[in-house]
Amino acid sequence: MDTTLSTTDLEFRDDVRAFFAKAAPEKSQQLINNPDTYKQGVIQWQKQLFEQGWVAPFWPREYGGAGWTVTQSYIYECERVTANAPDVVPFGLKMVGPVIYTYGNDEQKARFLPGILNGNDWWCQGYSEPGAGSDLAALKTRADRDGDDYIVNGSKIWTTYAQYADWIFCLVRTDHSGRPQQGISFLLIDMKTPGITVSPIRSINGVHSLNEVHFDNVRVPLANRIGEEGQGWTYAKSLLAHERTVIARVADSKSRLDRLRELATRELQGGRPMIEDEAFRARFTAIEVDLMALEYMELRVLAAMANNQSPGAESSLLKIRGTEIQQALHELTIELAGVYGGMIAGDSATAADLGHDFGDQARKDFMYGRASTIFGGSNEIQKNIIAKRVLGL
Amino acid sequence: MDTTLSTTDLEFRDDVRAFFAKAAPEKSQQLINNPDTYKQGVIQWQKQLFEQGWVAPFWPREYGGAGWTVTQSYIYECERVTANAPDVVPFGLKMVGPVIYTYGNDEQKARFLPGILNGNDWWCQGYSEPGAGSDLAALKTRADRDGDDYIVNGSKIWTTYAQYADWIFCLVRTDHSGRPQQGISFLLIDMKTPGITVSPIRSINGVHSLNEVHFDNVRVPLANRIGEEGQGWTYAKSLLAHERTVIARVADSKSRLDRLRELATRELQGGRPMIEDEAFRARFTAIEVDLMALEYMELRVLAAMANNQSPGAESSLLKIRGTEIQQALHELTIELAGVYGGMIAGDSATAADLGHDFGDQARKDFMYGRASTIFGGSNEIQKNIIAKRVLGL
Amino acid sequence: MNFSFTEEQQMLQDSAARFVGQDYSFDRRQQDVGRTTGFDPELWQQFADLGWLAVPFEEEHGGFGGNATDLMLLMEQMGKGLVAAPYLATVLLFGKLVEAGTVGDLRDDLLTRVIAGQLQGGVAFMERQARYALADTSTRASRTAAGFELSGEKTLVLNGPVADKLIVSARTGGAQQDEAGISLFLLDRTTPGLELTDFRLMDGQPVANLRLTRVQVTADQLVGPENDGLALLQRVIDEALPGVCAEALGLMTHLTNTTIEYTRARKQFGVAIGSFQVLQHRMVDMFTACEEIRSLLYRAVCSADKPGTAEHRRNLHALKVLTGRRGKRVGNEAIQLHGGMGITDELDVGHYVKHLMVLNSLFGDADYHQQQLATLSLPM
Amino acid sequence: MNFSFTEEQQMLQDSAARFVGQDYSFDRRQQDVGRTTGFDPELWQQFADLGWLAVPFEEEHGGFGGNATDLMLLMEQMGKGLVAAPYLATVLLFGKLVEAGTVGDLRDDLLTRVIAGQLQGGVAFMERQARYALADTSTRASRTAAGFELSGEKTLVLNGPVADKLIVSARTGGAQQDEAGISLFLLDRTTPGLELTDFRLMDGQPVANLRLTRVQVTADQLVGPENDGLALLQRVIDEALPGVCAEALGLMTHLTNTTIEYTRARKQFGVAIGSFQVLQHRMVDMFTACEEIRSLLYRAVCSADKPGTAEHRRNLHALKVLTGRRGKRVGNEAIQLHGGMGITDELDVGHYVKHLMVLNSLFGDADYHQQQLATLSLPM
Repeated sequence: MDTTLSTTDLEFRDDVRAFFAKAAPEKSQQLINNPDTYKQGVIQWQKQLFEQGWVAPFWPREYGGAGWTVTQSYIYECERVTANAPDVVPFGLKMVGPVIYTYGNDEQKARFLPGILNGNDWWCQGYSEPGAGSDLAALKTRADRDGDDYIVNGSKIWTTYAQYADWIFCLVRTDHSGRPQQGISFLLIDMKTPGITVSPIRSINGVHSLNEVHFDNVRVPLANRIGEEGQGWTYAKSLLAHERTVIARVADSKSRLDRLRELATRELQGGRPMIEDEAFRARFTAIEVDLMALEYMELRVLAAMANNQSPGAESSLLKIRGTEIQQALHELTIELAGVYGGMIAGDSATAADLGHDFGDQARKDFMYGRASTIFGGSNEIQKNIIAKRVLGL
Repeated sequence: MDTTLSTTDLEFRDDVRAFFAKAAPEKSQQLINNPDTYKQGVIQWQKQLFEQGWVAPFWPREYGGAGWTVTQSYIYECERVTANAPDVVPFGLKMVGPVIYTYGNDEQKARFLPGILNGNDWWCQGYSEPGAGSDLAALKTRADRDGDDYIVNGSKIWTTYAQYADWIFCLVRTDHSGRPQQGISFLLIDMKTPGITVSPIRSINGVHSLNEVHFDNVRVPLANRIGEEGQGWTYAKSLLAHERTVIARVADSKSRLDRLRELATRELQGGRPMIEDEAFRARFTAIEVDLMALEYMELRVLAAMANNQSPGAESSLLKIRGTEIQQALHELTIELAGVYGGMIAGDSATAADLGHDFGDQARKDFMYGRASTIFGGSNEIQKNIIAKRVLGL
Repeated sequence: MNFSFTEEQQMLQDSAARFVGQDYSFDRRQQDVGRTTGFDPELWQQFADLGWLAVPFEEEHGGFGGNATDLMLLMEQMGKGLVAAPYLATVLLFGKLVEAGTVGDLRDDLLTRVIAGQLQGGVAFMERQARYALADTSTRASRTAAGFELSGEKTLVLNGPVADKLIVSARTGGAQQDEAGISLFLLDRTTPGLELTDFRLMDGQPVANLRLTRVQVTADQLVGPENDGLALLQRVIDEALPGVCAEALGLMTHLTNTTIEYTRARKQFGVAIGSFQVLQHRMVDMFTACEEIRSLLYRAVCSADKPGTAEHRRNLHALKVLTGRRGKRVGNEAIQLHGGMGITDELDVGHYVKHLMVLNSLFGDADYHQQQLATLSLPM
Repeated sequence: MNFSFTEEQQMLQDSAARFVGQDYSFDRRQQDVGRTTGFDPELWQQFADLGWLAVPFEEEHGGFGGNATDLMLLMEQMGKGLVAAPYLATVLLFGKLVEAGTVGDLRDDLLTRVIAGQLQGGVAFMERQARYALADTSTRASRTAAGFELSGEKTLVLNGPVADKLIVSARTGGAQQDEAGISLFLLDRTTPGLELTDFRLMDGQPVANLRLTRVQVTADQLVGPENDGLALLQRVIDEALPGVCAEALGLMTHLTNTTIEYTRARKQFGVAIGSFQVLQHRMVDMFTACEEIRSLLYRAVCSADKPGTAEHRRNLHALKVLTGRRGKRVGNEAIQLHGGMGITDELDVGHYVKHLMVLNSLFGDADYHQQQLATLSLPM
């Protein structure tokens, strides 16, 4: 039992720091912060990571992975957040990529993996459907065989950044008999295919990142199906546990906590900095303690995964606590801003012009952050999973 | 909308104060605090109230009620707690009494009400059964007809102070066909009847107040059945709402909060009284706010009842919040006592001899207080009731 | 002990409920708040015609002579309907300050116009560095031959972009944190040296920051006594608080009801999600929260005839604490239980939540008021 | 990054788990705790034979040379079985203070007897007025020709009624709240002028209050340096804390498991109550709490090789905060979900809860440690 870094680990940390110093991630981050240049910033940063060989560290080496240990991944993530470097967009690299190299055929691997790695292909996820929500198995989008193609009809919803996507990976129903989890297949669909339309969904933070994607007689080659017909649910499920691990966002929350401390040293009330306010101190340290626990909970899961144990239902715990902590941080930040926490910095004036440099962002984070306990399988669903699979209830 | 006291109310308050000054309730309270003299203390106080005509203020005047308004009841309760006067034991006066005068026949009224009022008869409640808990309708104790009698067999559990009781009011099953709520009858049973045995249940606070009551071929005259055979569930239900209103115990919690404030002025840490400790202040005021809300929630229900509206499911709210607040008070009190909160003042030494005058009592209150969210229909059941009856879910 | 309403109060409640229920759809609200003004001037005129703008003013000043109960009934309905209107800014803050702090023709003129719906007002009492500390005032009003010269910055003036008249707090004496030495001044929005920067809060309402550069005012522009403006301001805010919390209760009630309806209709795993026990209990908590707020609201309204007493202040603090705490929870739960739909701009839920959050931050949030309560309840 | 155990650690864990699972029923525990001593001396001898009493001592002192991980593994099992034994008092507090604060023959003699199970110890560091402030010490040790004279009162000495030897903190200098000026003294329980009042804590363990009336001690009874006893005491408490929290985790784990089992078996409304979603989610919260405590425990154990650093102190505070908070919740939920049975003395649940509550109050409760953490995390 120890977390002491080995000499190799310390050397690795130096490498990471050197890379971030050279790569100047803050330039990409600035582009990403502006919705108009978001996509450009993401791709620019991904290409730099790709050239460094670090874009998909968890992938097997043969497909372009970095072969990092759990400790190295942890070091990278800590350094990334310290350097204020962007995280990669998960849809290609963390979601569909592993499905393709695990369940796809050689042709599919050759065709899709390079574009995922080098950032040329932007992917989005087509799981949820209007009316199905967290009940994924209830999906209705259908793919009917027609020669060497499927004809896809239906709608997907809550599709993040579908407006930028080149490809979408979809769960579709190819068989209507049997239990709901059966008869689902996993398709890769070119977003340029005729019959696909994307409608934006405006979120309560005022930003457009979510979409509804409609399929109207969309023709998809059988060759774009991953694995067996009717086995899509199995493939997707193996992915969900990983997705939930991603969702804990420990390093990001640590960085937010540090930022919150700093904000509290300069946000005043009655002439005293809010860091001296006892209510603030109590709420801050309560989150801090929770986050300290989450960090080691994540490390324990990662260590287990490194020993080839599946993250399994433990990942649901990470998702629940991780998102709860994120929301607590959002809440404390927006409340630290007082009435300014409700401000909208419009086009005419920047936040700083209006006298407050974090209220507007705190509002956006708080509002969009409400989604974290809903998407990726709502936290209620996660608790159902743990009750059933871990506690045997 | 106002809560200003009228001249009549102010006069009433003076009367109550005068009564308490004369009646010296602290003498009875001292007897009550000692388990060995508990029963004596309760009866002594009840007889004083009875002589004053205030033992059953809510009863209709014709049966011995005082005809108080809601405001007067509220005033009485506030003054009672201020005077540290005991509350009456509810089983006779607040529970079975109203059932008897509402649903009983003239003979039953004449036979039972006087003993309830003057304190000669000690009653206990036979609702819960081993294995049934909050699912009252699942009760199994059976009463089979035999001529002019029922023969009762079965067991009741969690029977408070059955060891002192002269009578028990019971729900028993007189018919085994139909829905579980049907076929239940309401019987009054003399505890001296052959075949009744009482086994004590020791609670986690070390005190014996709960019991299991066993019925082995206990012969009960048909004349002791309230109302119709098979209608017992209806009678009991009408009673439960009142019971839950009683359970909120607002005045008692207000008094505990005051006491807690006083304790915190003299309990020190590092040379400073705990009343200056910010964590204590935050927890104290959080409870205070909740209690301020509960107090007016209760007044609103009482006012509605005074207008002949049934308390209905609102009483479930009072029960939930009232017991939660009680437990929060117990918790803060025991934690204020620090390690002393865990002490047991045994026979050899009193609490004060051991250097701490409230740790032992805090422990007892905390432990026994756990029961408040379980008994009287667990808080979970109360929420089910509200969801169904109020929210229509 | 009496929690019933007079016939007049019942009528006021009914008329407000009718307006919200029949004439004021969510679409209309969205349209209204989207205007430059943040509200529909015709609607404001309608409020004037209904007599609502007169509610809190004395009859001798042309008002309705309403008390805290009247205000509570009206504001709760405003909350239920998420009504976009500067009632708080123009009537409860500006109007009431005018009524209490000015005299004679000036008062009569201003109040007549407020009540007639012909004058919009705003009160500039917040400063950037003050957060919720009302006394923390750095804007200075220095004596001049003709009166005062004001310099400094005020922030987050509700209705600021629309207000014809503004009441500004500035320091005529004392140090920045002192309670004494604050005075209130009535300014025209067109006063030279007064510069406004407009923006919006997340609920869509327009606010403004003010920059005052050597603004010249005369002594008759003083509202209330010189150096003692804070007490006046505090009194007016205290009177407005139950109204603000009643509006919040209206919002919470709507959020609770709409969540119950949604979960009854929305099916998942083959059944209405409202049949899941976990969601049921959480909706019970939402309902309970509303009942608790209503109870504290009645409590504060019942002590409103004892303004400034420790009892009433405790009641106000408690009300603001619980409205803030429970409001936050009800808002978050409403979004969560609506699932993905809850975070769309299309549904009304998010908009109710955002207005609720703004209300709960005004005049001090829950943490702030809990600390204030502690100073009364736990004297050290 | 490595959260696995060595083979030796695995063996220690297995042997403790075997003991708890096979040889130590709840009935036996109740019998043991009911003795005058609060434990079974034969059992203590068995612990000595198993080598458990040697775990935290250096090999050169006849110990096992165990580290924080070893202690964690052993203590967690003790918690699971609700083992009644003065391990904390005699081994972790008294023994470790002896090891760190005495030298030569005295140390060798005392440790040999502790490890052999032939000596019981206790540490008297609490005082009535101190609550959790460790420095707050009014018991005085005045210089005499021969050494010191001790007068004052100490309270809540764990294992006090049984301890053959006691280590007592007293003030040799400084004011009552000063960190400096505290010294530790080794006393025989039969020392003249030392008077003990025995009582019990709610988990059944015997404790004693001490009254010292002009107790004469010689200079060689000093444990650790004169005037700097607090640092030594703090270090030993810091070393004990992960063990205490591991024991608490064992208790919490048992409470969680037994609740899950109970709700699976217990039927109401015709189904197992464990099928109700509300109860399921609450048991998930209990399980999550255990996982969180385990995570913080690993965290504190991993930094235990950096004692006294800000990092380790933060980890200890966080561990104590969350163990206190979540422990309270798990205990309350275990009782609640057991319904009426939960409040009977007959079931083990209440006894686990009571021991958990005692552990969580020792060395400062959650609120106290959260404030300590704040001084490190949020420097003002």
